[in-house]
Amino acid sequence: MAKLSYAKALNRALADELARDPSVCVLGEDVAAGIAQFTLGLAKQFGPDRVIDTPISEQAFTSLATGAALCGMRPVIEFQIPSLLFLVFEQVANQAHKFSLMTGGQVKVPVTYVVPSSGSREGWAGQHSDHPYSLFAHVGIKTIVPAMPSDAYGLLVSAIRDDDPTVIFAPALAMGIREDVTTELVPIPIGQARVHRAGEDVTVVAVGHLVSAALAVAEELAGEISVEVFDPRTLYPFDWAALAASLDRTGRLVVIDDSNRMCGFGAEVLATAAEEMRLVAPPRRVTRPDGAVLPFALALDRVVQPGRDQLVAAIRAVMK
Amino acid sequence: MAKLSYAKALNRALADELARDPSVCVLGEDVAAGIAQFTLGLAKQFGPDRVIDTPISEQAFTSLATGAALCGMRPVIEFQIPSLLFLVFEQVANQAHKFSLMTGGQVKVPVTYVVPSSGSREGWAGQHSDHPYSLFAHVGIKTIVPAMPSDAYGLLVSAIRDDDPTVIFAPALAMGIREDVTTELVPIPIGQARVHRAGEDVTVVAVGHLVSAALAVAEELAGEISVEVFDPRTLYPFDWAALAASLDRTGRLVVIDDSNRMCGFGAEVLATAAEEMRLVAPPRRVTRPDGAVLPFALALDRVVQPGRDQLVAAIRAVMK
Amino acid sequence: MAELVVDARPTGPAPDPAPDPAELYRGMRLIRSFEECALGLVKSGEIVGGIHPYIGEEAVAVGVCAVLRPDDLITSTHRGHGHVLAKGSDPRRMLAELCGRATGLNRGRGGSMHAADVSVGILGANAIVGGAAPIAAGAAWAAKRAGADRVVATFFGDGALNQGVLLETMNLAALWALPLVFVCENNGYATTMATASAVAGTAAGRAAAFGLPSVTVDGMDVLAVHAASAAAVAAARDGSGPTFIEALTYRYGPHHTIEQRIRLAYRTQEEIDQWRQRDPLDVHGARIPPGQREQIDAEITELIEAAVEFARSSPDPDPKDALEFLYASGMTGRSGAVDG
Amino acid sequence: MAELVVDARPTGPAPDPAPDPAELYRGMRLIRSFEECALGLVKSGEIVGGIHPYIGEEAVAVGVCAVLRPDDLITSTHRGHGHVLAKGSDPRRMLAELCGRATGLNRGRGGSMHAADVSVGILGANAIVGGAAPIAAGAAWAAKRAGADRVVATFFGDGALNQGVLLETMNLAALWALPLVFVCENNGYATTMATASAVAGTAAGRAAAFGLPSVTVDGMDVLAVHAASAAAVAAARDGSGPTFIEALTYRYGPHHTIEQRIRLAYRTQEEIDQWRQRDPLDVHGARIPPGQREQIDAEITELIEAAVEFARSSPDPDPKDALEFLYASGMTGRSGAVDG
Ligand SMILES: Cc1ncc(C[n+]2csc(CCOP(=O)(O)OP(=O)(O)O)c2C)c(N)n1
Ligand SMILES: Cc1ncc(C[n+]2csc(CCOP(=O)(O)OP(=O)(O)O)c2C)c(N)n1
Ligand SMILES: [Mg+2]
Ligand SMILES: [Mg+2]
Repeated sequence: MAKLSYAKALNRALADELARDPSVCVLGEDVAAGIAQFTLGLAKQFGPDRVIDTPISEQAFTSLATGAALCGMRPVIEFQIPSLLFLVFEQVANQAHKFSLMTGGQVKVPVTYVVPSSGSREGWAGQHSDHPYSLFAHVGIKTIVPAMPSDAYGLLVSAIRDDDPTVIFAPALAMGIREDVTTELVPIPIGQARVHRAGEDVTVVAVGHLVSAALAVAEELAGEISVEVFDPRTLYPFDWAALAASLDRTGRLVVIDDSNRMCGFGAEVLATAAEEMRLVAPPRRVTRPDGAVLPFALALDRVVQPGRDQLVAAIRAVMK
Repeated sequence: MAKLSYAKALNRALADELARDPSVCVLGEDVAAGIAQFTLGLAKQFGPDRVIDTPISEQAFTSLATGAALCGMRPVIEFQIPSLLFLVFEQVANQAHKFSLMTGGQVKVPVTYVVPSSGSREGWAGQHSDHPYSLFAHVGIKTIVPAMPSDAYGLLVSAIRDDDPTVIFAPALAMGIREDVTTELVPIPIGQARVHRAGEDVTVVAVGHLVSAALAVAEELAGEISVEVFDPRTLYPFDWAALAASLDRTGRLVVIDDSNRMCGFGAEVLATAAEEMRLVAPPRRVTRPDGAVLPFALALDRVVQPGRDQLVAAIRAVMK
Repeated sequence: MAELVVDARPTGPAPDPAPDPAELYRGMRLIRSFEECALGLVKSGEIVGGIHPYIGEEAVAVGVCAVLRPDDLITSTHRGHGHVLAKGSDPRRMLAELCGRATGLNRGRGGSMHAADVSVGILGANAIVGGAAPIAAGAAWAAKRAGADRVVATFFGDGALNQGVLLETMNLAALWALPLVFVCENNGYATTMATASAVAGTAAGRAAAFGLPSVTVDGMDVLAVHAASAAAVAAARDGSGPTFIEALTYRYGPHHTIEQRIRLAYRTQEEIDQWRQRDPLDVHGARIPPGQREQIDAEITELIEAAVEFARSSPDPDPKDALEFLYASGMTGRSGAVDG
Repeated sequence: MAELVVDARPTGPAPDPAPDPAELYRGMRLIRSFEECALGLVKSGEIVGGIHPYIGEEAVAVGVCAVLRPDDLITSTHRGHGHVLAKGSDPRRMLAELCGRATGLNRGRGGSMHAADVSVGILGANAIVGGAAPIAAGAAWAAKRAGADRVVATFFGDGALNQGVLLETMNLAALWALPLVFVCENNGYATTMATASAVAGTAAGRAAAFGLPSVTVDGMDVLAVHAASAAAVAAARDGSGPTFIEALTYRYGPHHTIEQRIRLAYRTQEEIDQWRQRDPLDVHGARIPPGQREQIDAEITELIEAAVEFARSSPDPDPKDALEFLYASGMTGRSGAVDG
């Protein structure tokens, strides 16, 4: 029974796909050196034609990947910093995403964007600590935030094989998570949620690294409140059927989500649940504040992120 | 009693602020010629130093405005197309927005971004028909979508005088709206909603050009259902107190919003209402579909946008 | 779905290196007549949203595309009708696209600014200035990796010379010696802004900055464009990497048809008349026998009439399919309305 | 809030055009010692998140800033400590910022990559490569419009030469003759990528493309940098517009302190040793009397000790004020937690 780390799982998924499919390649800054861990060792194994270092020209190489994808390749792009996705927002949301419909189905754009270390990295401050997954879900890019190593592996494999642009956020606070891998690693279908812990009283939808926090809180409250921990794994498309089934049992909903509150992922889950699902009490969100910018000082950085105490308070609030 | 058009109201607000404050200027493509109507005639009136034509370098001139704002100017930037905001997303969300906090309050960035013709313009197709206001609300940019000429005037004036970055979307389908202007035009505070029509049964929150649609539907249903038409005017910051007051009366909520459904503005309104406000029936949204890309053919373009029939259906649904 | 997987074997014969004067004239005449027809359909409301007419710039698209193989690729711009026709799309399906018909190149989903036809190597017009260049570079990169001797040509205007992503792309293309030809259609203006007031330095200087060989040609003379393109394409095909072509040209019409509704004074009638003296159709038309020219004109007139007939008689796409093709994987998102 | 409204009156005396060797040495020694101290505080965990050390490049920041007036402005980079100190920030408050203290330049809100000090003309380090250049251009534009003779210098690395927004900015600056000095710190690498494998053409070629005068100087010799900067700043001040300076330099340390934890082989020890032969502190240190050099070294050592003392004894900001300053207007958004 091997322990697999989250970072290693991503690395292995990429290695397996590079080995399986010659049309797969990975592009980005310093990917040959593998400083973000994601591509560590792959340049040696697959050579500089498959693991390609790029100049600091994110906009150009993001659309370059789109053009290559139009011609049958399946590029994976590593972004060193979450805010680099802001820089390429036009190339992703306005170009890659729209090509299939605009051409009347003549082409496909199978590109995978990976951010290995999204969200806060202690001490990286304002411009390096964003968690912008809600933006991509809004424009319609398939958006994946794995919480566990086995899901990181399986969802990256599925993303690379998917015929549409897909973005994967690997939270910095999840990269170190280790998981006992008993069965062999397999692809995980995009759009399928995972219930990590069943419960009767309240459904907690947790995103990425916050799944671990939710599990800890569920354990802590076990005597008192029976918490179901629901991990969407894919934010868009979201597994609405699975959430409806969970709420049929619990009737109570809390979402914990590391994106900004306003128009964030948590808002969507609450909105859809309120429209269509069984709720016996007002649902709650735990998120970053509106318009959050993470301050540098560690204690400040931490209070701006959703935390366990806030989750406990939210769970108690819905149980009132 | 003069009839004022929406386009003219924006133009007049800009002219008045240019006249009032020498630190105000407007930058953009073809602003001297005024082809977007917003700046029509202003180059002649204020000269090329105040109304500045730029090369097609959106990223550079957007951050140039930030730098000028740091030094006491109050630039207004015109973007000819909504998707140009994707192109400058880094410069707005990661630079202009973050400067005040990151510097510990040493500076302010009073820049106003204006899109005179957002959303669908018949026949402009996929890359020119976006309505991305939810993205800006999510990252925390003050986000304004006026519905009526007097609000377009008053909110643009307030935006220009505001000390933070502010974005104003002027829906293409609102630019032609005309309003009887009885009283003199005045600044409208950012973050204050406007109830266009009071009602008892259901609160309809409508954004931008959809306010007119909501008013028409309210009139059409008047005999049967008493509809309150609620225009937030500012999406972020949102006037939550006013919405709570409205729902205290009606207890029923429908949002009609021209942005994509997933993580859109409508989601936020429903989520917050579900968390904190009085709801006697499940709320409903009428939006663009998930991940929408507007097809070119007119009939297709139209069905992808939220419409009156859908609003009527949603109102009937919450009354069930 | 028409797969565009790069194939190491050329799928078409290389065009005769020597230009065929009559065919070049026919290509330009087709574009001119097509655009005149389209202007009429904009007026009549049959084309919704207007167009960016290519009239005056025909020699550029025709001169470049004449040296491309069927399996070579191009990317186009907001002013793209000329490129699409010159690369070999069926004018009937192109016009049907402008009219939003189901028989259009993009099944009515793209319209004027997004016309694409993968079957003849057109990766699409792009509505974002400079937006297509890196996509073209990616196609060239894929071809090079596949060992194909396919070449990609990317068209853009002088306005794109100030767009960061184009400059980033020039660096990548030079760095990786991509089989790419940059074609800058310098028509003197970006909408209302004169090139001189927007571009510090020159187009050629931009190319030199990245070590790109460049050539500036008379964009009103199809033979000049043809010669420069033949050399650039040959270089790209034999692995020598990208070339930058600046074609000096002029648009006779408005930036966009809406401009007809507003008075703009950014250029003089004299200037327009001067350029009309060198109308590419006359410059080159004079080189072929009058009889043949008249015959081609007549054939094109017929062809355009047939295209109009085809477009008008074509069905509209079904609104219930509005979001078909949104995801190549076949995934469908939720509707925006209350279901049921 | 320290208002930064541009003032037509210079707020400070122009620095003596002739360089003061001792002061230049002092400036470099301050940066070197500050960085060595900071490296220790990263190890000890007192500086969270690590830093991008400036060690080896001191001559660039000092040579440029020595010719700037107090009211002149700069923008800096992720590797910005040298720029901030050279422009005149209090080392105590700078170190307090790195330690996240309330007494820091940014009140602990910015840290290493965002250090800003408007009071001495520092518009801020920027964590996005190329991101600061257009902001600097905007400041220069504002100064020019106000009739101020203020000059702005913007620092960036060789990696930024491939970032579109920098190239767009060079065009705007040239076009509008902005009082701006572009300072490219070419240290041979962008993280692990050698400049040669990332930059097609040259830095000077980039400048030429936009008609910008450029000069390439020995970035290890503070006098060479000083001379080039004096000329560039004089030109900017007298309205002749922007200049591009490429300073050839080298970083002796890791790209970032995390690099110390991973083995990277992108450069050889020999290469590092070669550049160490030309350590800017020795190159210039040799020009001043040994006694004076030792005295300066001793003064700096004391100053740094005082800075550490200051930082350590400074209070932390209060977490309840985490979102203070989010909006200059004083607006506050909703918290992310369940209220009450
Ligand atoms: C990035 C971007 N900015 C602005 C626009 C709006 N726009 C459309 S065409 C155009 C002018 C383009 O000029 P040029 O590149 O010279 O091409 P031309 O129209 O002259 O053929 C502008 C500003 C756009 N489509 N994309
Ligand atoms: C736009 C952007 N892309 C990538 C990064 C990540 N990154 C930070 S520093 C750096 C290398 C910068 O190299 P250079 O500009 O030469 O400056 P140096 O570190 O050598 O001083 C990179 C890629 C970033 N901060 N911004
Ligand atoms: Mg042009
Ligand atoms: Mg460098």
